[in-house]
Amino acid sequence: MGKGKRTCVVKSQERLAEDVYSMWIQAGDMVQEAGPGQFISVYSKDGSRLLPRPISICEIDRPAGALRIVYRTVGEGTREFSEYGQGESVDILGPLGNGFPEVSRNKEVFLIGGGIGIPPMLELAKSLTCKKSIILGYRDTLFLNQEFEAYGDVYVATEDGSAGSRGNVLDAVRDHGLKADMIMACGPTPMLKAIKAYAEEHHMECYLSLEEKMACGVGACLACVCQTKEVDHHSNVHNRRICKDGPVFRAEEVIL
Amino acid sequence: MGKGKRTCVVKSQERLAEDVYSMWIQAGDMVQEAGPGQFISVYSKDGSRLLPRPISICEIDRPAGALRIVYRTVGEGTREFSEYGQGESVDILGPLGNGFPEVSRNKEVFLIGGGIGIPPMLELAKSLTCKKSIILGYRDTLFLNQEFEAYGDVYVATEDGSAGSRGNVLDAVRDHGLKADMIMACGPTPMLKAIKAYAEEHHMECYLSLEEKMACGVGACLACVCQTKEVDHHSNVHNRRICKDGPVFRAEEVIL
Amino acid sequence: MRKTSVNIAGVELKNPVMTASGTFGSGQEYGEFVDLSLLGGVVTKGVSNVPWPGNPAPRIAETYGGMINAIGLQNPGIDVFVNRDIPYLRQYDTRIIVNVCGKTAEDYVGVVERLAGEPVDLLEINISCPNVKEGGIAFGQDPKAVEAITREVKNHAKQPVIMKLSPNVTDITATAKAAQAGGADAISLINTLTGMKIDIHKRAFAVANKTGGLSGPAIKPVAVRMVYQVAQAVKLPIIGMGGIMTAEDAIEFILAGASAVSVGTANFHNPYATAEIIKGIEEYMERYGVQDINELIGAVR
Amino acid sequence: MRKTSVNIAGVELKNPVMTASGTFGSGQEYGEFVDLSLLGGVVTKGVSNVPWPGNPAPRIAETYGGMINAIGLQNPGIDVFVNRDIPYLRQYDTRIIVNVCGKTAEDYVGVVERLAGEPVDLLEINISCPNVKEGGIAFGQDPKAVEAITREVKNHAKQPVIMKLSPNVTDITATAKAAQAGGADAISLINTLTGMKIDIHKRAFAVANKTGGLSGPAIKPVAVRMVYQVAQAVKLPIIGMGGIMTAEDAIEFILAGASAVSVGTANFHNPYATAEIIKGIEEYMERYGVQDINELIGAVR
Repeated sequence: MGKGKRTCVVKSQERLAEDVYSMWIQAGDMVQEAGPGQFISVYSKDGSRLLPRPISICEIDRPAGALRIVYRTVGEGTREFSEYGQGESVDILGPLGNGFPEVSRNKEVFLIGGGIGIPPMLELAKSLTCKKSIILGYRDTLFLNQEFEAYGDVYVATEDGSAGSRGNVLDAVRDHGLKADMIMACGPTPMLKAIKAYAEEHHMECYLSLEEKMACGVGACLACVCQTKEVDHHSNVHNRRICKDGPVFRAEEVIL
Repeated sequence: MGKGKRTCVVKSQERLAEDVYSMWIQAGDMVQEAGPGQFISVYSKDGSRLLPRPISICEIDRPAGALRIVYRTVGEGTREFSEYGQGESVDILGPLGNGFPEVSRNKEVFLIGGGIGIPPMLELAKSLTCKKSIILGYRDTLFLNQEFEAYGDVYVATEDGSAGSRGNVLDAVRDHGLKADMIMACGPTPMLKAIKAYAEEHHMECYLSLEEKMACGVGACLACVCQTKEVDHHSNVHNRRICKDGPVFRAEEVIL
Repeated sequence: MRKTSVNIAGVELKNPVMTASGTFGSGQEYGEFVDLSLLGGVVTKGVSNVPWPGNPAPRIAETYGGMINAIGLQNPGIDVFVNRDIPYLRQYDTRIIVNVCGKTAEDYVGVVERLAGEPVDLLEINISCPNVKEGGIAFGQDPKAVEAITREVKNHAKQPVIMKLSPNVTDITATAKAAQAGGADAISLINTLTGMKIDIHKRAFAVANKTGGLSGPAIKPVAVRMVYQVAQAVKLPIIGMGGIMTAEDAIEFILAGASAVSVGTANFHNPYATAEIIKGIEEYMERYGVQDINELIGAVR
Repeated sequence: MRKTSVNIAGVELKNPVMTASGTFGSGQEYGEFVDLSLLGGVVTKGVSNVPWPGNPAPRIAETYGGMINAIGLQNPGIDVFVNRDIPYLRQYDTRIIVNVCGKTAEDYVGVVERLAGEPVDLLEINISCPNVKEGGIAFGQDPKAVEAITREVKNHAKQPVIMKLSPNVTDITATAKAAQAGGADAISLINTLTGMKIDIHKRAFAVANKTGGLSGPAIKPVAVRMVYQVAQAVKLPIIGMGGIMTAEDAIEFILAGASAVSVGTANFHNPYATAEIIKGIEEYMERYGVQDINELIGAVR
């Protein structure tokens, strides 16, 4: 039972922005199975918080058996995680879900991340060998953007215009006249909605990583569904489980 | 507000027996007010456990601003405390309650402790200058008994007879033909009941430290009451608050 | 200056934070930790016409994220209360809300009449205590009984009357409407949920009364739901309670429809809870630019 | 060899530990973590006569020591269930308990009749889901409706029938007695308590359905109390549930009167919870020299 819940150890923790933290976890053999776009469930040590927090995998270091998560402190659970120092134990389950597909070398791809949807794009950027334009959208404070530069051309958009294009990621695409065959994106739903429309308009293949509140993280509880265009094979209704069938879906199969 | 809830630091922790632990806490100025028979409320760090654990004060080191608790791990809360190492923070409230009275030098006193009622008798033994016979009752494994030897003659009883008198503390009193003017005791209710009867029979002044499940620890919630012979001044009924009016009571005023 | 004061049945509280009956005595004990003049009001431990001894111990047990209690409304009776506790509370600049309990309608009326000439701001009628055999919850689970006892109390009360409702009902709006029909000036909810804990090692009930009232953050979602439902069903001001530990919790109740809140079990965990909640509410108003707390009451529908 | 098997309406379970409907799918997902053959039984996600899409997301929210859910009984319908999920579960040496939901009596009957020829051990009739507009809890809060639906289902069921009761009632013994009067073979309780959570920063309901069902250890004292009350009121075997996280919790329900238990929310916190609880029950029996688990059922009165 390779992907069981296990107690791991924090290798390092670093604050990247006001409320964004980066944690490397010594996670053992489970990292061998992990791929870009997958996530792990992280469990609180406090008994008042029972549900795991699903956090996307930002980087995988297979030789070292380590993985990195970059997450925002949005509540008490993630705040607890942010206080873990080196050597602290951390309970995780994963890797979970289906990540981004592989892409042939001759394609050109937009990798688009918005806000706390940026981290999973880093491992994806590392793993893809094709030509990549990396577009990152922020409210104001930048994080991780410099780390992307090793893997492709990086374009930034900020809502307040304090860095890069003023506006959203698609404003950056337009500002720079970028072109590609394919889009892979993760971020807030309004951004994904706009990207889905953009991809349709430009007849581009498009993969979106979705997010929803989860309970089990393994496909049993049916909490984290998204609406689908067709009746799903498993659910027999118009929805799919983000944790198990996703979080990455083909844009045309989901209704946002 | 001298006796507020405060975050202190664990100076040291030691296991004394299978499920009995000794913790020294760096508690600051509050120890100056503390006396034998008083207790502190110790709070869990886990949100699923909201009520403080009342734990009697075993020793007070006023020059160092430290106090010692010796406690049994009876549930998850005390188990959590037992895992605190040196330097760990610990939230406490106290000193709480009314402890044992002072005794004039010319009296002879029995200090009787049973089980986890033994620890508070140590600070009492240290503080009393009169002649003391110290009688300690255990189920089987001894703890703290050697530490008492500096402060008086120590007599032990064990239920299984593995050390000292076989039976209870009063069996030890009889075995050794001990005599005194006065009794001060802490331990399980059946023991206190027997001591109360013994004191009446021998016309001895007697103080008992009682225990009951507490919520607030400060006298507000009326959870930890004991029955009293007379109508109590505060409650206007036949009971008193162990946390606030006790935990030490004159034996003749309470009904066990 | 942001406005934090709220109005309950014509009585202005300087802020919406009160204490929950039975967790705060008459204020003396927690007065050592919190300046009572900071509070919107102090709701006293339930008081009856004669002294009540309460239930045998153990009276409480901790549960996951909460506790059960079966104190049984121990109290010194109205005479001691009037002579000792009211003068104590009068020293502070806070509203005095007296929680009234009884076994019969006459009991309630007796206490209410005795308080008519006293400097008491509001009366909270406890018809929902799960831990006494007669009166208490028996009055609080049947809408007809709620209406009747409310009317009876209102006929004799000089101060505005808050009816405290039990959550141990199929339809909380039915008892809330009954209280309104009986002439209540306000509603407070929720009292505790009836619960039980068994000690598996002793194979015995954890509280001597077998059952007790479950309180604490564990039950907050039930309380918020009921406050919301009642806010949609009646026009009376609501005092919300049930597991409020933090300012965030208090604001949740206010957004659901409560004009004021009571803090109970939190005091046991943190004797400064009430003062910290008051401060936290002000910080929330600051952060979100809320000029008047009344804008928040029932703002989520 | 200590005896851990229990009997529910003539069906022997190898141990008293089952899964709680809706938390365990039909076993496929948790089968990756736990050998399903270890379990006393698998209670499936509720299944209806036709596919149900469920409620909009967000469908869940964490609460203090628990969670609220408003999945809305999404399920693929009885045909897919019979063709896919039953064959999957048949691979394991465990009892199959199918949870049945519906909007009308005819819906329930349709599912029950479709299951008559299937290798299913027990039927659990869900008349207590708080998250669907019709059916569900509407059937479960009125004793007369409980009796009628029980009788109707019993008239068509081939397998023994467990009626799953709602805790959102004034008197749980009334609905339990009604189920007994209608011919139920067993009772399971409690379903979730109706709860609500408001996000104070977004000023919006945390689940799209506004209200949801509160589960988890937060509600355990309510569940234990109701199991105890029902055990005193009816002669039917009881399947207890509501916040069971550990073997200690399971034993508490058994001592209160449950012949078996269901583990729900705990699976989300610990996918191995069911197996660990089974092991822990055996350890408790060992420690206290209990030869037969049936000695523990209802042992605290």
